[in-house]
Amino acid sequence: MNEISPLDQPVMMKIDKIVDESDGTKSFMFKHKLDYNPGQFIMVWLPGIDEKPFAVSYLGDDFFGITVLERGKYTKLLHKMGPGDQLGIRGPFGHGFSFPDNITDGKGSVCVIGGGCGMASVTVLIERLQNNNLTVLMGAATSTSLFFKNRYKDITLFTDDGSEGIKGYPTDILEDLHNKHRYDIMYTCGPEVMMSKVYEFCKKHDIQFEASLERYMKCGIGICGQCVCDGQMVCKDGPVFDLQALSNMNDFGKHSLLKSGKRVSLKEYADWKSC
Amino acid sequence: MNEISPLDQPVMMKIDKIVDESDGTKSFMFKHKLDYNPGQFIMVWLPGIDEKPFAVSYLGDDFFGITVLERGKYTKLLHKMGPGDQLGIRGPFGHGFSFPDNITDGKGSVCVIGGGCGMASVTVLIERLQNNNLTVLMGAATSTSLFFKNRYKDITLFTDDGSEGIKGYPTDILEDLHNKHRYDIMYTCGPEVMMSKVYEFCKKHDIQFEASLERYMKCGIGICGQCVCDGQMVCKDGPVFDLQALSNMNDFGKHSLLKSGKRVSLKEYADWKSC
Amino acid sequence: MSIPNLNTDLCGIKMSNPTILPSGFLGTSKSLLKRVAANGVGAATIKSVSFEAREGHKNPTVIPFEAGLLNAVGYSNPGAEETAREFANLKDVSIPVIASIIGTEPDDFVRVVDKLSQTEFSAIELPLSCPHTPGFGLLAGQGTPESTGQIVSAVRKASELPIFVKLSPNIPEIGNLAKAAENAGADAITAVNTLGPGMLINIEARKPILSFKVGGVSGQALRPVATRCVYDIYESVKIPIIGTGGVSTGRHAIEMIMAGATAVGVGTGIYERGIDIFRKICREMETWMSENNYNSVHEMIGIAHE
Amino acid sequence: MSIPNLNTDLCGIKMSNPTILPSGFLGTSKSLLKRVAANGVGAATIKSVSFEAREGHKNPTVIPFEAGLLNAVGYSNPGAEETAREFANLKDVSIPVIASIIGTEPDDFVRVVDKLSQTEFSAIELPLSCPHTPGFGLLAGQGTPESTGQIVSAVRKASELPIFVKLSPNIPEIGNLAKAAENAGADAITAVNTLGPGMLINIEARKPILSFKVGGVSGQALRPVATRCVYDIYESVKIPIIGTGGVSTGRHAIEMIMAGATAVGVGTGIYERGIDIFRKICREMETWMSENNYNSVHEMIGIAHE
Ligand SMILES: Cc1cc2nc3c(=O)[nH]c(=O)nc-3n(C[C@H](O)[C@H](O)[C@H](O)COP(=O)(O)OP(=O)(O)OC[C@H]3O[C@@H](n4cnc5c(N)ncnc54)[C@H](O)[C@@H]3O)c2cc1C
Ligand SMILES: Cc1cc2nc3c(=O)[nH]c(=O)nc-3n(C[C@H](O)[C@H](O)[C@H](O)COP(=O)(O)OP(=O)(O)OC[C@H]3O[C@@H](n4cnc5c(N)ncnc54)[C@H](O)[C@@H]3O)c2cc1C
Ligand SMILES: Cc1cc2nc3c(=O)[nH]c(=O)nc-3n(C[C@H](O)[C@H](O)[C@H](O)COP(=O)(O)O)c2cc1C
Ligand SMILES: Cc1cc2nc3c(=O)[nH]c(=O)nc-3n(C[C@H](O)[C@H](O)[C@H](O)COP(=O)(O)O)c2cc1C
Ligand code: FES
Ligand code: FES
Repeated sequence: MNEISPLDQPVMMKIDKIVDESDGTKSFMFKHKLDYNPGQFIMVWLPGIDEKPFAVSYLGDDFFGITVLERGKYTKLLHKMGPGDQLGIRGPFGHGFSFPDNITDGKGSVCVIGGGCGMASVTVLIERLQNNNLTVLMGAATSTSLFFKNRYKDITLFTDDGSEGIKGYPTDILEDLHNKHRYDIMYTCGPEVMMSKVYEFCKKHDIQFEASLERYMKCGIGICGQCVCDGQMVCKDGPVFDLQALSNMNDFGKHSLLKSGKRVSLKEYADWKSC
Repeated sequence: MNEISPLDQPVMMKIDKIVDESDGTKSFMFKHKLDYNPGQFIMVWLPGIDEKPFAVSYLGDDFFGITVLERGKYTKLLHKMGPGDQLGIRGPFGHGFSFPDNITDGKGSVCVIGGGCGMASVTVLIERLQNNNLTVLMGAATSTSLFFKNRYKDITLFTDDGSEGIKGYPTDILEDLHNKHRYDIMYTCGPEVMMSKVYEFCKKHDIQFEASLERYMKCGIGICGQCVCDGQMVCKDGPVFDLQALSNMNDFGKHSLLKSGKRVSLKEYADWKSC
Repeated sequence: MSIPNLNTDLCGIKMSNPTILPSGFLGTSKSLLKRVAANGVGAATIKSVSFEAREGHKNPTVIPFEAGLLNAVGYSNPGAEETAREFANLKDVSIPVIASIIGTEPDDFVRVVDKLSQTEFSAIELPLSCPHTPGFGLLAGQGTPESTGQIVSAVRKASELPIFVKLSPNIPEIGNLAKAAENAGADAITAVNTLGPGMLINIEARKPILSFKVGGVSGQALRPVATRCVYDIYESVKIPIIGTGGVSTGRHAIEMIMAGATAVGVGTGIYERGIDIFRKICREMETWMSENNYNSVHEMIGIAHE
Repeated sequence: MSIPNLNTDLCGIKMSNPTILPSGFLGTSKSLLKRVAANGVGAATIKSVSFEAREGHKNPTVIPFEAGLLNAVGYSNPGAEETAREFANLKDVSIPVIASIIGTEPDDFVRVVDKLSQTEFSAIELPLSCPHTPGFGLLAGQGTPESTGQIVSAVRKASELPIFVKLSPNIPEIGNLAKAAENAGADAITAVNTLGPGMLINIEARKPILSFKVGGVSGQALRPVATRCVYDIYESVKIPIIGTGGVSTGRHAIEMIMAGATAVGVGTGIYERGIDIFRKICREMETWMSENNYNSVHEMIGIAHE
């Protein structure tokens, strides 16, 4: 009889440590090995409450962590958990970032742009890119919502209100940076308006591009259709898509499905409380 | 999901050729590879009729065959099949003959004794033993029921009525043969009275011994208990047992279970029609 | 040897092969229907739609286990109006598309049918058999011959499309139920919905994993029961059967067809073998059929009864 | 850390651990009961016995499939008298042994009970739930609350031994049925018998593989449904439950216990992991329990309901 892979079903893991990353953002660390590629996600189960997707933001040989922004009911309850409490983890799922040959070689020039808690989805990626000529940009609404700012020496920070770093969006200075660094590829995760801008920029300058999308998910294994974005299952075909794939996705930057399956604008999607 | 091994369920195989071996005994040949150890058995399904265990009596890289004595309803129907007809095969099952080191080396002295259609269970074994000092004895009721007599150059034949070969039982001359060949091991398959005699002989002379038992079978996979012989499942723990195992089996040579599970004498068992 | 013909005629609906995407798998958007069509499916069913939008149960809603999937999605759907919008201009999708319609009262079904009247669905499926959503299917008593008859009659009056009635494998006398559906005017039987319900418990959490606690069993675990249901229904009714439950290979599909199915649903198989499972199954069927001298699917329907 | 205690008390029957050999597995002779006892089982059930001997169905009677076994053995057994002889002096077997008794009428059960009156069985199990033997179980309507009540009452009068009633997973309102058994005097519920029935067809032979065509499903395929049945029954009755269906690891056993089982049947698991599966499951339970700070089986019973 077939042995089910233990992580097809949630495996309860003790929270080893909790780190406050910023106002409303905490990281939860687990002393467990996880076979994870940057860009993939795991499903995190709060027994009796709900289960949601998260990127892995810390990864070592025998530990990993997730970084969670408190937003609605589910993340509020998650933020109430303490060390020793258990969460159910299944995954990782999906298809992460890919690496062109010159990036694997360490010879390429790369720009990584994280927006808001999308920054959590690119940290393991950033660590993999240390041998390349690397630019890291991070944007947030305001100073107190920036996090991981001390994790990387060369990180350029942006806030919408100018309370820290450069006032404005990371996308404002791409032209200048590209003139200087001649990027081979740009990777991004964050609000889809931001990612759309990077996409347009890369398309115009013929730069390779990969973005990690966020959609409401149910099965996480590519069968229910909840996370659809123009014929692609974000949970299985994504969450990372390249420029070519995104150019066929009309809903990218525009629409997402609510839990009922109703397709709405990203604005309406963001205002909806899922739990 | 688990792939079921194709031979856990019956696989329909075309009869390639049919060989008349003797009065009432035919071999059915299949052009199929079979991963088989001497002493194991396969279950042969006649769709809509019944399914019964048989030893493999011919084995090549890309073919195998079984040899069947016509006895009751099932074997009568089997004997009516022609080339091109299909039979359902599952298996092989069970635990076959084992080989002490000096036999594997080809340095040992071996005696193989087949009685009646039990001869079919030891042919593949005999072929494996060609490098050893080998004696093959075969007994049958009468000349016309002997088979495989031309298959091996050195075979000593016995008939109960003396119509061919030596009159009497193969067990009659074991003493003389052993004095000459100093056997390391004796293998046997045939009527259980005959096998019991060989067992007693080997016990007395401290010779290794293995016998292949026959019991009515249902599941063939060691769960239903139909083929029990003193706590051993003949289908799974056997059908081959060694001297040590047999010495703990009081039913050996004495009792067997009818299809209902009733434990009866081997005589009553032999008179019963199972199908 | 000529390539066998997989063309299938299901109640007058022309399909290039007998595989069907069952309701609840990927049928949330027209874009996904196109994607499964490109992967070789013969026809597709949309996610079941009720008159009002439903969020369904909380996550976890779908969990794999050793022998298939356990799910309690809870009929999430955007409601009839939104569904009519999403699935407008179905001609863009190159395959026949089946609307799956749910309700708690016969009238509810009719209201959904009315809302979808301007669409180009090829048939209507009525799943009267969900084992895990309060107010629907088995939990609303829709799995009795009387209730099935009433709902089918009501929808029969409201629509000219072929009506498929989807039955539960939990019903012992499934032949009688199929007969009741046929008598009330159903054009085909979809056999079967998920089994059970079942439960998986995480022993460290000491809790059922699904948020609804119990869910329907699909996949390999369901296959022998689904095949037997198809076999029984084939002996009870004359209308065609869509055999659904655990099919993931060409052999499984042929097994369903020999039991009596005209078409074959493939859902959980997508998880096992990927979205191109439809093409894989068709290839496997073609290979087997030509090795075994069958020219068409039609020749194999129900031949295990002979 | 001290080794957790697996001792189990089932209706006053003392078991060294909660695993039970269910009826139909290896329970054909005293010699095999000794063998399973030597492999660590807590208690064992004999193959179901009717008053008269029965040959059962023709072969094939048991066939593996991807998710378990399909069987239609058809209650072969040597009859009550022969059974009393085979299982005389049960003290030789170091574990409690349960007699499984079948019949078509309440009287038949009583006649078997009478024949076994001189034996040392620890309990009587009544499987009113076989899905594939004409004249018995579901095919004889024994799975209704009324019929279950009648049979249990009749046996209750004839014997002082604890009575276990074995139920079918096919019955939607399994809690009600368990309640009917409890009211009639049953001491425990065995949940469950095999599911379905199901069918496997060999497509080259164009025929169902089992000679009886259909058979009951056991093993992994059954497990989530069996766990849910135990969960439901636990909420309906006060008597203990023997959780049976697809258990093949210590985790599975603990899952059943948390759902509400006091003891756990392990049948098809023997095919998957060998006859020493009982010892393996006990070791796995001990390891898990000590890692998770449970000292006894008792502490875990039903805790998934909290
Ligand atoms: C592949 C993937 C990876 C993810 N990785 C992470 C991660 O690493 N860290 C993390 O914190 N979250 C991540 N998410 C999002 C996460 O799964 C939850 O959707 C999110 O935490 C919502 O929490 P909630 O249920 O408490 O809020 P909800 O109840 O769903 O929403 C409450 C409010 O929060 C706001 N909100 C909800 N979602 C978003 C959004 N995406 N952007 C902006 N505002 C929003 C809205 O104002 C909404 O009304 C990821 C999602 C996906 C699909
Ligand atoms: C492990 C194993 C290997 C086997 N290998 C072979 C094999 O290679 N070739 C083969 O022909 N058979 C073999 N058998 C026996 C075979 O499985 C059938 O039991 C046998 O062919 C009976 O055929 P039937 O059903 O037609 O007869 P039944 O209807 O069962 O019996 C009809 C009559 O045949 C006689 N009879 C039945 N069984 C025996 C017996 N064992 N010895 C003597 N007389 C008997 C009895 O007089 C009986 O009344 C094997 C059995 C086992 C368990
Ligand atoms: C996640 C999931 C969601 C489902 N949703 C529906 C549904 O909305 N309507 C319906 O009729 N059946 C639904 N089903 C049942 C399937 O359509 C199908 O009958 C069942 O899964 C058996 O087929 P399979 O084994 O090929 O998956 C769902 C099944 C699953 C696994
Ligand atoms: C080959 C076989 C024979 C069985 N015979 C009986 C029987 O005689 N009486 C009975 O009550 N249950 C019988 N059963 C059902 C089992 O006792 C058990 O309830 C079922 O197999 C589920 O448990 P499992 O998944 O651990 O095997 C049989 C099951 C199998 C597979
Ligand atoms: S969440 Fe189900 S398909 Fe992606
Ligand atoms: S035939 Fe079933 S145990 Fe041997």
